[in-house]
Amino acid sequence: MTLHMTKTQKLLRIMGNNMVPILFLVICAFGIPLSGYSANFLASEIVIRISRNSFLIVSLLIPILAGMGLNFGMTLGAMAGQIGLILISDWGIVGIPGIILAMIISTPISVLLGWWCGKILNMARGREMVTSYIIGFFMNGIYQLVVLYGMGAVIPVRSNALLLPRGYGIRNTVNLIGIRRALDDLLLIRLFGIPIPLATLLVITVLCLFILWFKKTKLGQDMRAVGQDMEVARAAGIKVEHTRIISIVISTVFAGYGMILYLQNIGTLNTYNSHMQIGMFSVAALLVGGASVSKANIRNVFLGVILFHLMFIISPMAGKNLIGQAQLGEYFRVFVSYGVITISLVLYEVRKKRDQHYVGLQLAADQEALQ
Amino acid sequence: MGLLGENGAGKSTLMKILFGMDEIHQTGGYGGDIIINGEKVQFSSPIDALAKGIGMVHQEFSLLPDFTATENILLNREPLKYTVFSELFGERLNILDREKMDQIAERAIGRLKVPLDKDMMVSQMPVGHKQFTEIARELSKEATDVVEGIKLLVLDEPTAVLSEQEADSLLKAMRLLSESGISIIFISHRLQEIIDVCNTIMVMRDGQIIKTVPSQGVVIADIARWMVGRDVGSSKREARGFDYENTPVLLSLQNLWVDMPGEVVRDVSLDVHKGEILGIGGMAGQGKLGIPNGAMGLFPAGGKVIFEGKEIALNNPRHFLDAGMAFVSEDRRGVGLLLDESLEWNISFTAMQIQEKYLKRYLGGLLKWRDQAAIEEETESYVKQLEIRCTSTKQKAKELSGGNQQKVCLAKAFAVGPKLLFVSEPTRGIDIGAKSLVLKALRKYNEENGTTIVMISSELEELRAICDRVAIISDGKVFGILPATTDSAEFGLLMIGQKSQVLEGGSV
Amino acid sequence: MNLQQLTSSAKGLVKSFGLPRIIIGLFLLSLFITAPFVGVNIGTSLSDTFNRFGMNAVMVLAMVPMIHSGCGLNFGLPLGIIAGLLGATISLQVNIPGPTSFLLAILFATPFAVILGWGYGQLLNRVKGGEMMIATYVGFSSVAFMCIMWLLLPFSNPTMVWGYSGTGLRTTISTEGYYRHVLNDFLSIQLTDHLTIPTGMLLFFALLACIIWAFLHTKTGTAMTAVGSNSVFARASGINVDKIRTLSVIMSTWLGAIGILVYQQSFGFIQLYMGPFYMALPAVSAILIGGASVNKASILNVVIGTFLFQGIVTMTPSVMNSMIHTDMSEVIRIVVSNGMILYALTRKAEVTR
Amino acid sequence: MKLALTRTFWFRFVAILIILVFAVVLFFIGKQHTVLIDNKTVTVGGQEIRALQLVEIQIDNKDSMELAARDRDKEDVTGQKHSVTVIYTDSNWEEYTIERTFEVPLMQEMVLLSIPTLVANPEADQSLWLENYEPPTYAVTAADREEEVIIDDLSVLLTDI
Repeated sequence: MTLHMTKTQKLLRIMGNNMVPILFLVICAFGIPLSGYSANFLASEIVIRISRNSFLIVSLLIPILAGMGLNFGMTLGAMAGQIGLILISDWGIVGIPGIILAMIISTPISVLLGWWCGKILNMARGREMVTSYIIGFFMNGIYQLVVLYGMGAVIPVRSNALLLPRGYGIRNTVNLIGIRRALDDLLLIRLFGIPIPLATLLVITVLCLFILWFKKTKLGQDMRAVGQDMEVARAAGIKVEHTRIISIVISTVFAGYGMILYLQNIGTLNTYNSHMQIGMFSVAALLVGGASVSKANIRNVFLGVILFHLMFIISPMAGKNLIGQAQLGEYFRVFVSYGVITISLVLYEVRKKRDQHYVGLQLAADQEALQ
Repeated sequence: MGLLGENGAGKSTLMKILFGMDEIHQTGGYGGDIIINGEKVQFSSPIDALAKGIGMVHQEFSLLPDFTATENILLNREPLKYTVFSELFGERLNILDREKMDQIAERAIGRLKVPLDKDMMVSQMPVGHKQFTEIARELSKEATDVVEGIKLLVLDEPTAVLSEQEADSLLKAMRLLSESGISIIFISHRLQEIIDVCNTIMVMRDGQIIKTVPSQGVVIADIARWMVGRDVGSSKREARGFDYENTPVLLSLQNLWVDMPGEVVRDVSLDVHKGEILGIGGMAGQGKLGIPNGAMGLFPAGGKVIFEGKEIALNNPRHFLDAGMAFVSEDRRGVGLLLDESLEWNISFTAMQIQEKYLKRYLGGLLKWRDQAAIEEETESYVKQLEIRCTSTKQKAKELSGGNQQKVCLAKAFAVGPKLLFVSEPTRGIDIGAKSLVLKALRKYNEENGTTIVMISSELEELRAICDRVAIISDGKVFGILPATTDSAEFGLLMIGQKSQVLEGGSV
Repeated sequence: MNLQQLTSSAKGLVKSFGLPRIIIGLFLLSLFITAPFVGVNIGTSLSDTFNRFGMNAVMVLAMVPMIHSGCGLNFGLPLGIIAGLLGATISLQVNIPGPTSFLLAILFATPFAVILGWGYGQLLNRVKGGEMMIATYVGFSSVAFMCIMWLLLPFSNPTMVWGYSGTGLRTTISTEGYYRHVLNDFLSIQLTDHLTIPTGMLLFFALLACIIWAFLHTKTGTAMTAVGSNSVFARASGINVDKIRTLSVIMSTWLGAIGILVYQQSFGFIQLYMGPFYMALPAVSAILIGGASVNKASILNVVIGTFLFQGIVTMTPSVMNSMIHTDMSEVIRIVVSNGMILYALTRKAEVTR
Repeated sequence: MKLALTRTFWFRFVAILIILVFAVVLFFIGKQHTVLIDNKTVTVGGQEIRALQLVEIQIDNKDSMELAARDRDKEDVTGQKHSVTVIYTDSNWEEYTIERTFEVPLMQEMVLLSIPTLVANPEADQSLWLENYEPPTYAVTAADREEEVIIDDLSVLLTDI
């Protein structure tokens, strides 16, 4: 069934499908000169952002593959990762071993949380996104219960540098001096004065390869099937619920690792806040890369990181030079991050509707042809 | 082997039994034996039916749009290449063996001898190719140690959605298969096909096998009679003379098209005379349901609807209702009722919204207050009139039985006091008692208030019982209009898309 | 036999009242019982509860119209709040002290609420099915957008703008001298020196509640309920579904605007910038605790829900503090409220046909 | 979920085992200790050992440091086994080099290495010149003031990521 569209309609459709990235290109095109940053500075910043964030964003891909939309529940993974980091910095494990150990600790926690999250999402079918979003908030409460009241009281944490003076609960900020940039500096080379953390990028590459490989596996195929039509998949004997849960688990675990890499680059853990906004920013970046709620690939991830963070870096400076208030730029980028998510969610829903009306349009066309 | 019969004759039920689908087990199971190759079998689920080498292609496709033909054919049965991860995470982490998949798909398609591109996305396929993909999937189920290769293939109305030439190539493919030793049960409404392709023909009606004959020398007329049942002229009903010359045309549909999924109306032109009861019949999926839904504006529609001489704008129920028409939908739970609300609401709502009944006005009509008393009164009267069985008028609609729900829907329509009433499948899924009551109510309403009624039903006999004329819809077009008194065999012919000589004489 | 009847009836009661609500209710009750033993004054805590009830009830009420018209939980409440903030700031800018400023605020807020609500409604009509997620982000992005606006808008009233720069609004603005406590103090009853009842505020809420209740009994209100209950049915009865939905969204937005004004007059401060950011969640969970579901809600739900929720929010810190000398109230609040929302989201999915 | 002793199960079992072992190993090699090197006059078993005038110390292969008398310095090391190299010249300008390896207890944050003791009896067991050191707690707590915890802080939305 092909409804003949005019050239302009086609063009508009293409524009519509890539609206968000185009929008961002425009913003950056205006912003860069305004900010007055040097190309070199921007380049090095971008490299840092890529090595810092892309792992987190990649962790969003698999649930999308399984048709569960954007997994705002990745916050759960982030929490697991943070718990791992808190523990190792209490034990005083440093450097690469520290990072790996943190990952090992985070894994079982992520798996459990992910499993639970997946179960809930299966119950709330059709509104996965908002549910996973609320799950994030809910778990944040539990996380605080554990970290703010459990640690030092129930879970043994001894280091005074971590504990609040009252003897239990972790401080607002934990200094991760032990593992700070441990991975980044492992293999740091300079290209035209731009420092490039090869080791981190290598890890990310491996992950991307894994994703590509994963799509080839039976599990990947099943997820694609489930993502397209649960009923058909079920009829074919695929364990739909189980598959969906697995996709969330994988995503959560990766989110945990991503969070650890992210924090080893930052160097300080914002105990009660780091994880909260990470989900939002990752999702925004992915969408900026041209992904939609139902379709996303690795290209989107990297395009997204570059465009989104370019905007992020330049906006305060641009704001300052424009109106003389850096704060304005900061608000602006928050606005943009949320705006982007809003826009792409709306576009997604609208497009879904449009495709449903496709048949009707065609029938109408036939009738016109007849008369 | 060709299997045919009217809708609800029990064809699909039989097939479901054969497949041991769970709805059979839920709804009281079945008696008798199924014997395959001499051995008695008892399937508890479709899976072990498949294991016995029985494949079925359902009417509605179960294909994934963004998968290629190959991927769909081998869905969840993909051959795998070993990877080391599978030891750790189970074999679902093995890689798909694309070459092997292609081979199997090619072989399966090859057996059909149809031009089906195995790498084409299903979403881009013409409907015929989708059909072939489905069949190919069944064929690709080859003998393994657990599963026997496909031996018996059931095709449930495969040609209903196909164009002529597509159908032809499908029939060819079927012959090939049967020659290659696969037995096929072929369910269809297109009798000619059945006669052409089948060796044996089995006709069902009211859950019984009426006839099982070899296809040689069978003529369509016979089959039609077997299907519809009653022999020529056996129908007995008080035909009320209705003279069309002196009664004005109340509603006329002109080149109406409706995009109602599964019930597409292509080009319908109809005149409805004042005070008559017009029946609209036809096979499922031919578009008869689309007509009222389109006219009402529940589905995107085009063409002309002229009521009492003035044209009614389409695609907005408001105009339809304001003009003084009402519609009792076939989809009771979806469209007909507010399941979570009381009977009062269900019955009074439409009238309240359209004609501002049951409202108290304050501040010079600025504030329109719901008049509970009036609503209860009205509801009570309808409950009595239609013998709706309910604990109280406050009862929620979802707690009623199907029959009573249908009555509520009628009451809702009556409350509007329409000049013309569309009633769609009024007796679907309700017990005999309720059936006759509903039909009586309709007839009574028509005779007392002179309301014109257009009744859509797939049960020919009930149409013939209460209508003055019956129009048969086929392939989204009016295929013929006959007085209800006409012999049912004629209708049978019309339904299955056969013009007959009598038609010219009979049509008004 | 008798016992069986008893248990069955008990089960029925639980079913009708909803298990989570009972649990929360009992929890609150136990808090009130334990309070005096750990040296917390019942009077103060009660009047706190009443006070917070009055402050938040209207915003909870703002959920009702959208739920009725099937637009789901109004996570987009911040939009309404922004309308309210605009009203408040403009009324302060006009700079007429005393109760009048409150009326002015409502007056100024209304057009914004209507316009924003209308646009918001149009948007939601285009995204039927995905409302809640989009509502959430509409709320967030509008808050972020207004952050920019608060900096740029040309307000000049010295009580509002930053002292040093002279431009850009402060993060918190005192309503002292304008409409601080205009409702609280109106006919407020001083029972004991601890227990005071903010009659005015409660009356104001009662008024609005009655208006909504009445509206739901009018023709349009009936239509709205029908749209929420089964939009196809409504459409088949000749109702313009989109129009009704838009109307409901406008109402919700307006109530949100009024809600924040009531909140401010009692709280004494106008919180700008990120202030409204998370205000939707407590309101949403409150009405859910009250027994509403994603597509059914009544005024009663609002009252019960707000009381339970605010009761817990007020009681837990004081009682907890004096019991185990740590303030876990924040955590409890987060868990309870979001847990409630989760419960509702999952439960709805089960009953959908 | 019943436990089936399938091939896969064993693979998983072994994998988990390996990971656990690996984790423990990481703990050993990743644990950070602080070695305090101290060049003070000390009295060991009644007899006084005088501090050296100037001494050059090198822990593992980190860059070496020079300590005058009564100096104290520290070095952060990871893992348990370490080597220390002491280079000093005695009164008649003769240069001596002592190289010893020592092992830090696993859960010990800080150890104190007394150079004079080590130089005095280079062959002695490490327990003689290496003692566990607990940092005085007041040093940390003194700096402390009660800090209140900000849980949902919206300013983080503005902070850099």
